Amino acid sequence: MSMMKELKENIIKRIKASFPDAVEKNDFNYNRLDFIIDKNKVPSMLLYLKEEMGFIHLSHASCVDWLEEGEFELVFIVWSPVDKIKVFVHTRVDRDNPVMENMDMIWPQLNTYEREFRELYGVQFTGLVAPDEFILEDWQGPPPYRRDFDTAAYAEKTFWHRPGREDAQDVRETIASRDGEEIPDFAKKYSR
Amino acid sequence: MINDKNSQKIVDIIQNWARKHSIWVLAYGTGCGAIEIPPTMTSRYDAERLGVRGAATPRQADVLLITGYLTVKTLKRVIRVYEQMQDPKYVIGFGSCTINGGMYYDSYNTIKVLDKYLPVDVYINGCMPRPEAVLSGFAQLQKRIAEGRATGARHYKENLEWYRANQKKIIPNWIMPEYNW
Amino acid sequence: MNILGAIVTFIVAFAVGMTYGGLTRKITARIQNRKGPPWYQNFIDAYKLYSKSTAIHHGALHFLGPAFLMVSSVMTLLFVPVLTHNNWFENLTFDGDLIFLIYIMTFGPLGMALGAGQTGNPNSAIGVTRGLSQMVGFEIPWVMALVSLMIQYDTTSVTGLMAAQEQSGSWLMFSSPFAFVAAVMAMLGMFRYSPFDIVGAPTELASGPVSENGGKFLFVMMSSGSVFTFAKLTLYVDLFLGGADNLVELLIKTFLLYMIPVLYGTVSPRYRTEQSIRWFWGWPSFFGLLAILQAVIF
Amino acid sequence: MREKATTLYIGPQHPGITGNMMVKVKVEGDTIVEARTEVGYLHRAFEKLQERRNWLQSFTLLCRFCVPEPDPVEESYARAVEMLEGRQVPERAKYIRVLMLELARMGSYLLWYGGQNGSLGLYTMGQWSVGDRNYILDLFEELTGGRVYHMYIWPGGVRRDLPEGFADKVLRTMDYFEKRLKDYDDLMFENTIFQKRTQGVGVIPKEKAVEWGVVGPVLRGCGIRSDIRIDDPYEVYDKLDFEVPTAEGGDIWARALVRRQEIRQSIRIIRQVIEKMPAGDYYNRIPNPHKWALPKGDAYARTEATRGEVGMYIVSDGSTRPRRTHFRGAAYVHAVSLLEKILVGENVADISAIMNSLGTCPPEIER
Repeated sequence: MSMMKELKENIIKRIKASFPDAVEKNDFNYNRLDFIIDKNKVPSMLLYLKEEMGFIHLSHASCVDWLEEGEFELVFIVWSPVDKIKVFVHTRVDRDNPVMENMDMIWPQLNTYEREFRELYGVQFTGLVAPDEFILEDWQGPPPYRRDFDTAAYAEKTFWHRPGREDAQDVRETIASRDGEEIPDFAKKYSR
Repeated sequence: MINDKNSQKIVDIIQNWARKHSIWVLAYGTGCGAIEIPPTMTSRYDAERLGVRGAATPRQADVLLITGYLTVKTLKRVIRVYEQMQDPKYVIGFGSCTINGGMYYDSYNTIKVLDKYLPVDVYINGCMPRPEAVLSGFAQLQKRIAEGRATGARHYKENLEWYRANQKKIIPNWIMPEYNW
Repeated sequence: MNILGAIVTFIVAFAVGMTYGGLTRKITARIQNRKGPPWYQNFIDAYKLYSKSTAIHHGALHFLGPAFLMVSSVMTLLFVPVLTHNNWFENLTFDGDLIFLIYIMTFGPLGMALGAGQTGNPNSAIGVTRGLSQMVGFEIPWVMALVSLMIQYDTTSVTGLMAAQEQSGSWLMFSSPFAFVAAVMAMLGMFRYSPFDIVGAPTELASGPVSENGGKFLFVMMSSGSVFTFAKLTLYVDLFLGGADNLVELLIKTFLLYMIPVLYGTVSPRYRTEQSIRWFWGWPSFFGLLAILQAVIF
Repeated sequence: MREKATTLYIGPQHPGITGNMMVKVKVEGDTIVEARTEVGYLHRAFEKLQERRNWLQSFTLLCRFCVPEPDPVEESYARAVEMLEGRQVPERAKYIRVLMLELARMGSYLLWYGGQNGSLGLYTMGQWSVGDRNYILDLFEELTGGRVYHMYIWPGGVRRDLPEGFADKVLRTMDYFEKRLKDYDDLMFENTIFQKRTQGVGVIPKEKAVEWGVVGPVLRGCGIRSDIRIDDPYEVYDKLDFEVPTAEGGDIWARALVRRQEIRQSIRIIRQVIEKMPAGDYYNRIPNPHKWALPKGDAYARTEATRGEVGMYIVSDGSTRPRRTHFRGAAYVHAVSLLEKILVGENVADISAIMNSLGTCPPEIER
């Protein structure tokens, strides 16, 4: 554990040396380390992590819609087989004008991720060479994964729905209301 | 000497018997239901003893097995595949999500009620239906064929405008991709 | 007389071929731990296919393809003497019909090629090219074996070879084993069971040349295939197993021969096209060469 | 040159395709000069739907991410939730989870036996292995109530304890499979035609493998020893004794050898788990799911599945519903960018075999 700690410190030192404005977040007791950086620095930082520091495996990349703050958060998770540490690189892009730089020359599979974000979130990647459609086909309307797109309402007005049975009423309210109540004996066996 | 009507009736009976005992299912796993098709076809639940076997292309298939939910993108292909098949042809809706959307009731990309877009002869409910359920569904289809009640294809021909309207309602671009299979 | 015999031959060939197909499915199923379909399943499938409607139009040649197949198999059947000492079922045999058979047996696939080419389905086109190239592969040992027999017993007619077997008293599979081995190896390719089922390989090109043919087309192909199977097996029995005096003997011999490709197919994956051709030009051709040497020397 | 090329559409309706996707290849003769994958036929917007479910209701959706092997997805999600909440898992539950994961691995590998050999025309193998897979599914059914979908691994443990006599059933099944795998070897790996078809086909260069995002058995087939169970150990894998097999070559044959070894390692792990499993509690009860809010933050947990790294990234805004869940499947990389690369120059007859050997699972890609 202590060894992992100094590994993290070392990584933070090296990153701060070349990216002074990277904000680190080192409050996890497992092998995880976070950095928050401006979106224009992300390609160079990922390249630095991959080429210089041995984080050669892109584990995951994700996009989160923070509707209230009017921003998209892009997360890149890289993994170093040597240090056995995951590094999360967070960045924020403006929600109204989400533009990011294409990075699939660093990891070719980023091309797939960027296609997905472009289609489902509307995040534009400058210089991305790929067919327009990835998952959806002839999609009209806003990018569906944005939080302001209501999928239930869309499905309600677009598709046929078979009317449900009368005796199938919604019991979620009842379940939500019962809290800390005594569990009957027959149920104790399975749901303790 | 029997007259034409009776002979036609006899021929129908023989034909229905043959169709009942030789059901070729198109090999098109449209959804996650395709995972229970291999166990159904392989040992323990051996569907071939009922005459059920896979067909490679739509031209040779009798049954279109919709294994699960259909996304809009897949529905387009499925309609094309269904119209490539030769009469008599049957459709089996496989899984709850073909009946009422199942757990995808609020998904923006899957259709909820299959029989608004394709004529379904037999529904198999459950998610995932067990191989026994699949076999019983095939048996049900055999029963309907033997009784001459599996007339989904004719219904589709007769109410083509209605089906087309429903299909075009959710498929904005009706131009098929330039497939040539 | 002969015409009646020919008709009976055709009916028998159809029935036997279909039954063999059903039995094949049953035996394969048993090897695969399954119960399998009943032995008459192929009859049901055939009748169902016949009763299906056909609404495909790809032009005249597409219609002619299955007809070519049927014609070629029927002709092959009619030039093969089914039973010895039986001028009913000797059918149309003449001197040199062995050479004629070599040609007519390649006629069906060529016609099928025309038909499949017209459908415009790329899978069909690729399957046809594969089929023809594989035919080039297995024709060589097959022709070598036949040529060695012709040289050895200097006759070019099947009945002549059968007569030769009778007076020598030993079957050709013993008196000229190399030719028999080469011919059997070629047979593996002729019957298109795995590992040589590259023509209609489902997972590579969906059932190949037949992918555009359903309903009645497929029925014609199925029946012609079963007739062709019977004709080929009977030819093998006549050439190497000393013919058959009655139907039961014929059935036993043909079934045993038929089990060779079937059982080999159940336990082997599929070759690629060039691999299959290389295989045929390897050991089978070598045995064919040995057969010719044996025929020339002795 | 180009105009000699004909375009082939492998899929979406094609017996050779795995699942429901399409590979559009340009072929010259028999050689592929260009390959494009088209996915999206199975897009159900799982992650969008999870934002409308609470943390526990997501489990009905989770197991549909990849049907052949749903348990690693549940494991990843459950562990991500536990990371986020800091919830402890009883020791016994960890062992049961490992048992579950390894059983799922065996089932998925048996299905792979069938797919790989079916793509090469050896249908007998598929009939045997998929038929035998039913014995694993029977164990699942007795333990969880479902053959395919389990929803058994939950945050804070597993849903219920092992029934009486379950361990003996598992051991008996393992004995059966140890006998049975010898037959598989005789039929498949001893088969010269199988070797001819797979050796030197679909080669992934070793130096490029990690950079291209290759994971799991495919990466080990390139000769690189990388396994999340060793590198980033979860549950009790660090307490168990097993090997991570590798093979040189990076072709279909090498991957097949790796998988052949791994299914035996799974049997070994399962035996150890059965014998080492401690008694005790199996479930830390979670609060009322409709009022169960997770602290603000994010977590990423990953699991080694038969196809490779399977991860789940969850973001919580402190409410009872996820702000965002993002699933990372191995096929997401394997079947799109990697497949398009390595298909070029291959024989058109090998498309299906290569896809099977990469562990393609289309629902992982579009979800």
